[in-house]
Amino acid sequence: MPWTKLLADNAGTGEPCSGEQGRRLSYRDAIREGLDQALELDPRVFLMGEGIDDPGGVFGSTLGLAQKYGRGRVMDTPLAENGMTGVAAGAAMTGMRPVLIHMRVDFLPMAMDQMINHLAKWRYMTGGRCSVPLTVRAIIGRGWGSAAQHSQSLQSLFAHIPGLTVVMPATPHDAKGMLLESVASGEPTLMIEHRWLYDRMGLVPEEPYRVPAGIGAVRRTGTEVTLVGLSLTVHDLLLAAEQLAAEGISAEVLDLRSVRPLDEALIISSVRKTGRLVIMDLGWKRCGVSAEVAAVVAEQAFDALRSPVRRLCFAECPTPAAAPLENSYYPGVSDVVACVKGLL
Amino acid sequence: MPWTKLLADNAGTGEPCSGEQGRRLSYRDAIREGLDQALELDPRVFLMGEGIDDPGGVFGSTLGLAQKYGRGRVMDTPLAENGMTGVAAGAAMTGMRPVLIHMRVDFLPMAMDQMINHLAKWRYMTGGRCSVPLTVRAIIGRGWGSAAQHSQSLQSLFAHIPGLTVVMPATPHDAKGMLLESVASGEPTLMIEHRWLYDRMGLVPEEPYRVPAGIGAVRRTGTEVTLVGLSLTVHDLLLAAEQLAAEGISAEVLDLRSVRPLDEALIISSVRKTGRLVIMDLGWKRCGVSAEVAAVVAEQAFDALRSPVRRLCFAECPTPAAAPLENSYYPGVSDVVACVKGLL
Amino acid sequence: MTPQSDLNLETLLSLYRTMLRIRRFEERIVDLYPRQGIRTPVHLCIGQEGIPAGLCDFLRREDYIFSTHRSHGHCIAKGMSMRVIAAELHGQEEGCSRGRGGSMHLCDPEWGIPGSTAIVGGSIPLAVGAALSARMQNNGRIAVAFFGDGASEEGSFHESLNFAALHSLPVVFACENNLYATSSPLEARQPPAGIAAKGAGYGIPAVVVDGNDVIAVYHAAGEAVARARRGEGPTLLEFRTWRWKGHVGPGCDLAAGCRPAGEHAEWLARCPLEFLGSRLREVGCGEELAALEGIVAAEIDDAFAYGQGGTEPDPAGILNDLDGRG
Amino acid sequence: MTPQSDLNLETLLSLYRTMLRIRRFEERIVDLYPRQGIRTPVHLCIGQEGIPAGLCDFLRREDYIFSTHRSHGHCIAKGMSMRVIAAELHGQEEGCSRGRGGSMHLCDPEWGIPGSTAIVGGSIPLAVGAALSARMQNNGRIAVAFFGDGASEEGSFHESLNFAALHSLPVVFACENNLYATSSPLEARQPPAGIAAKGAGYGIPAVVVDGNDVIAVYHAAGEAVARARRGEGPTLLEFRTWRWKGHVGPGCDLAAGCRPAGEHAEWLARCPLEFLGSRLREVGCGEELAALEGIVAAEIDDAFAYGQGGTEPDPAGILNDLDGRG
Ligand SMILES: Cc1ncc(C[n+]2csc(CCOP(=O)(O)OP(=O)(O)O)c2C)c(N)n1
Ligand SMILES: Cc1ncc(C[n+]2csc(CCOP(=O)(O)OP(=O)(O)O)c2C)c(N)n1
Ligand SMILES: [Mg+2]
Ligand SMILES: [Mg+2]
Repeated sequence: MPWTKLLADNAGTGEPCSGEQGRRLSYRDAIREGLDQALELDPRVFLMGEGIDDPGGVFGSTLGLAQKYGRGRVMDTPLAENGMTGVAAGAAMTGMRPVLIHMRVDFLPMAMDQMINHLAKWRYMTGGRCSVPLTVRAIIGRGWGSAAQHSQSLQSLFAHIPGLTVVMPATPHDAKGMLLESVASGEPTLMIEHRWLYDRMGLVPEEPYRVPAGIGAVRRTGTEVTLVGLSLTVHDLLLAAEQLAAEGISAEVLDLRSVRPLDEALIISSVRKTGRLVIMDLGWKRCGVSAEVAAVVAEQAFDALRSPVRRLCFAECPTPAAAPLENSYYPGVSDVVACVKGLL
Repeated sequence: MPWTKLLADNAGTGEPCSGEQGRRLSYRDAIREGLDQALELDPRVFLMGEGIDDPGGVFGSTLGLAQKYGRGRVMDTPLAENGMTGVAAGAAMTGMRPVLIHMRVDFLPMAMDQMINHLAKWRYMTGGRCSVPLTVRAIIGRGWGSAAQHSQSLQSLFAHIPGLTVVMPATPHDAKGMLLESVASGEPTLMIEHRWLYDRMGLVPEEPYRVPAGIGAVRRTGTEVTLVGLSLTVHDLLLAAEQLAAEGISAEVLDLRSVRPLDEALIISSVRKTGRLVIMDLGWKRCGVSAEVAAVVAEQAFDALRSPVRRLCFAECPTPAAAPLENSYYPGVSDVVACVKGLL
Repeated sequence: MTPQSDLNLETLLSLYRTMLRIRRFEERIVDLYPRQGIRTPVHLCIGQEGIPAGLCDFLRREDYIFSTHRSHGHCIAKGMSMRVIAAELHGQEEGCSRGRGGSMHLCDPEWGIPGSTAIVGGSIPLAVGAALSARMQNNGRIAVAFFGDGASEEGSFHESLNFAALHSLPVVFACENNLYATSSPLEARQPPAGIAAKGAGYGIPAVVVDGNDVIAVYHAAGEAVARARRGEGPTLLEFRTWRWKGHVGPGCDLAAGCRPAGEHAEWLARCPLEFLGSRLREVGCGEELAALEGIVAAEIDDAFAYGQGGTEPDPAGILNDLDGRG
Repeated sequence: MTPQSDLNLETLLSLYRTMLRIRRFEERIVDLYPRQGIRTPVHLCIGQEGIPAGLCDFLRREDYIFSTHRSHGHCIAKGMSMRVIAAELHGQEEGCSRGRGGSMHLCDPEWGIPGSTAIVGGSIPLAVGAALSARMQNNGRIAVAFFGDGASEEGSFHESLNFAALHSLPVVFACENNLYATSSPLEARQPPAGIAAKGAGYGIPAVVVDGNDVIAVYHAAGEAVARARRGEGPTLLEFRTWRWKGHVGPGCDLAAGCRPAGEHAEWLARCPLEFLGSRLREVGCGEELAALEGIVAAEIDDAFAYGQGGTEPDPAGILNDLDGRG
């Protein structure tokens, strides 16, 4: 198998926002390079998705691949999210390694039956005899009045489901490494990317590498408060940590990287050190990732807490369209700073 | 409107497992009576669902209604969960009050697009101009090797979504009152019932009444630990509390009743009193209702905690079929007792 | 008047006027968009105006339509105020959904528009449900589902046709087949059988109609609506058409290589307004048309002045309208 | 031999034997069920054996089938060991999914059975995916989706037909139309057009076949499989049949009033085994049939002895097999 020779990149842990080697690449190009290398390395890999071969190329992340590998391996699909997920799963069960691409996370509810009832359960239901090496990519949109049905961020729904792996890279380095890991691991994996990260640059090794699921990263070390984020919010937290540092407050920033499996140990060890926890999720609060992180701490480090846990999440309503509403819908850097100061 | 004269039953709070007045009725019959009265009271109400007019009558909960109201108002449907949810929603938007019935929660992922992207958001997206007074009933199955796709309990997925109301009655009294509240409130509501509660008896008032969403109930008062449950687990917790009492440990048992909205105040006031929290959910742990309850406490009462929060949930895997695996999949009364003793 | 039509002049002028209102409304969006006062994605239907114009002419105010991401034309044709649409595009409290919905969720329940959905395929079962509701309330209303060729690939299309046929519901399935879903051509997504061909599988009468010929649309729609009103059940109409602008936004996607230039030219030559306009001019209605331009321009000016002059929503009210409780 | 068939005796006896194995296997379940050793819901296909028998005869071991909640017949016909099925029904480690799946998720990847799903409609796109996979790997395999009439109402059916037709995939859509979904009759769920009528909407050849006539099944299946192997694309087969037992469990649902008694009698008279058996006896194969009874009875004894004698799964391993990470 072409994947065994790729070493898992445990050096990823503890690194700063990008890897320490490689070229500067955008998040978008890191994903594209990952797809390109997966297609190159493994004839079982193919890509499917609505319009993935069009001139937009899924916000640029699939550009040129149809030309390079042909439309037999980089395949446009009908608009039929549940059916296409089933098709991809059927192919995955029978020897292929598809990557199914959705332009927005909002379309995943259409595919929930296949995601939850089939992909996630198949390996277990067959006693381990038939796995589903399917990678699903989906992108979170935001802003410009995209409103209720085009700016959701539904990782928590999937993180609830045993049998799925759910990763949310914050950096170009992780985007490529997690994509390759998803394909290589053979586990059904949902990789959720944020559109606002696509232009972000970072160091990305040229050769293929894997960033294992379930290992978070310390993006900044600190002693007085633990700030937990993922995907886009990691960057807000880093900015907040900088501002706090300027005011003499030392914040540690964790990047969960994957929400299922979840790196409980990393969270616990940080909170045991700092005694304070602020979680900034991309999404709603109730029964979300932020709840899970808080719960893990309440279970394993309640005695270390020196102040209440705080969660910064979307307002508990659908995304409104108008700009002033939209602005107040999303928590920002200043909310983090204010929140931390309120705890100290 | 026929519903305004029905008073909300706030007396429900703090009551024991059944209401204090009325006849003894099974949970099944309480639901059937609620449906019957809704159909009787309001010509806009109709029922839809796969096989709801058949001799089984959705485990007995719709028996006789097709005969009484005709198949025009108690309507069998094709097997098309997403489409039928859309149809019910369209009818609800245009003057009707449908109740859509699913034999198992496991089929809801098929309907997720309409549930999450349409029902939950429509009122907000239209600036409050068009609401969706749709009630969805779904039943949790369990046991007898029903396995991965026929014994899920997916309340946490829906509890995450703003715009939906999600209720899970534990008693015949609540089953009828919450059903009527769902229909009367005009809010899109998911009522999740547990099959194992169907034979359970309790006092149910004969006249129609409403149990408002978002108000939990203290099912047993105690001082040393707060046990939080919902639906079937409330009864396990009550048994556990009894055993604990026999050993001199005083446990308070809360019934959440609704998971969205969530009665945060009730949880907090109990934990402030007892200093200990054990949550027994029906479902998985990660990003589930149990996480949310723990998080609420970590936010609002961390300082009251005298021991770690504990969660008793399904094993983090799909439901296995074989009996010995199934038995260990579900936490039980003895797990609660052991867990509480471990905290004291 | 023309051989193709036995319609009277009044009807033809009314159809033209509807198309013109849609066209000029969207052209105004194109003009204004770069100023960034409209901060919401716009999906324009320029080139497709014949379909809403021809179909909605048969609808009563209380009949229902359910629309999609590409909804301006449907809503204008149904009679909704251009003022509240413009206000919504500008994210104002005066907008149809008070700035909550933006461009993709236009609604006006008082004009039979419970709402629009940007989830492809979502509008179809909702319209079927409205038809069921009308039948149950025996109020004589009918419902129209607008959707695109892409939507006909979604499972909801099949589920909706099945249920509507089963119960002979008063619904018209109006598929605007503009040959693309975003930039994916029809033939990359469907076998050649065609969308109308699906009808027979459910016993639903179905026809392919030239969507750029508003008179053809009018005739086909008239029959479908009449069937629905007579209680004879659903009809599936596949309108062939083409959008002139890109999938989203005010620009054309030609330069980006999204669609072939030849195709573009061919469809521009088949402008639905020009199609009817040239015939109207032939029969001497040139002055009426010119007058209409003026009237419509004034309406559009008024609508956008209203839309731009509205009130910004107050962030403090962000949680309002989530449910009826709060 | 008979006018209806140009098949040789060997084939006919083999078809009969497959049906007999299914029938006797399920009858044994009926016998054993009250003892509660089988602690998982069973959906029996007694009365429908002609379909899996006739269809799977054309499949190679490496071809794929995807089945449903009602999967025993499909799996036995495909060649899967009755021993491991019996063991799975008894929740044993020796079962095909080591007791994890129970009755509704039978699988045997080594026999071309990646698994079965109890979500109605779920099997259809999975089979299309397997066909796509076979095409991409150019390994000559084909895939069969088994599903019921109820499943044909789900959106996944439409989405799957569309994609399979678009890419001319080597897949056979085998709809076992037993006229009911649980206790809902077909006419309460679908307009009269019929399931096979859906094929034309995608350009997919479709036929209605008497599912209780195994020879008719055989001929129709042979053609569909051959088309798929020749790379000519999918075929939709609508098999008309009827299940004798209740939707789930070992009993009959007649007493409960789930289906009319007259219908029951009519279909009992059309037993697929008897249909072929009587013809075989006519041509003098009585002794072969009697011998087959003995052989099959021994196989069933052996299978259930194996199934009952297996190992209980250890609860300590409950989390195993969730993923490959261990
Ligand atoms: C379920 C779903 N899938 C994908 C999308 C993204 N999307 C928005 S519009 C569109 C194309 C729709 O094509 P069609 O139905 O033909 O309508 P048109 O835009 O051509 O009017 C797509 C793919 C979506 N909004 N919803
Ligand atoms: C998506 C979904 N909806 C409902 C059910 C419940 N259910 C199980 S089998 C069945 C009937 C299926 O009918 P059909 O497809 O005709 O197959 P048959 O049982 O007749 O073989 C139903 C409704 C389910 N398992 N999955
Ligand atoms: Mg289109
Ligand atoms: Mg059936």
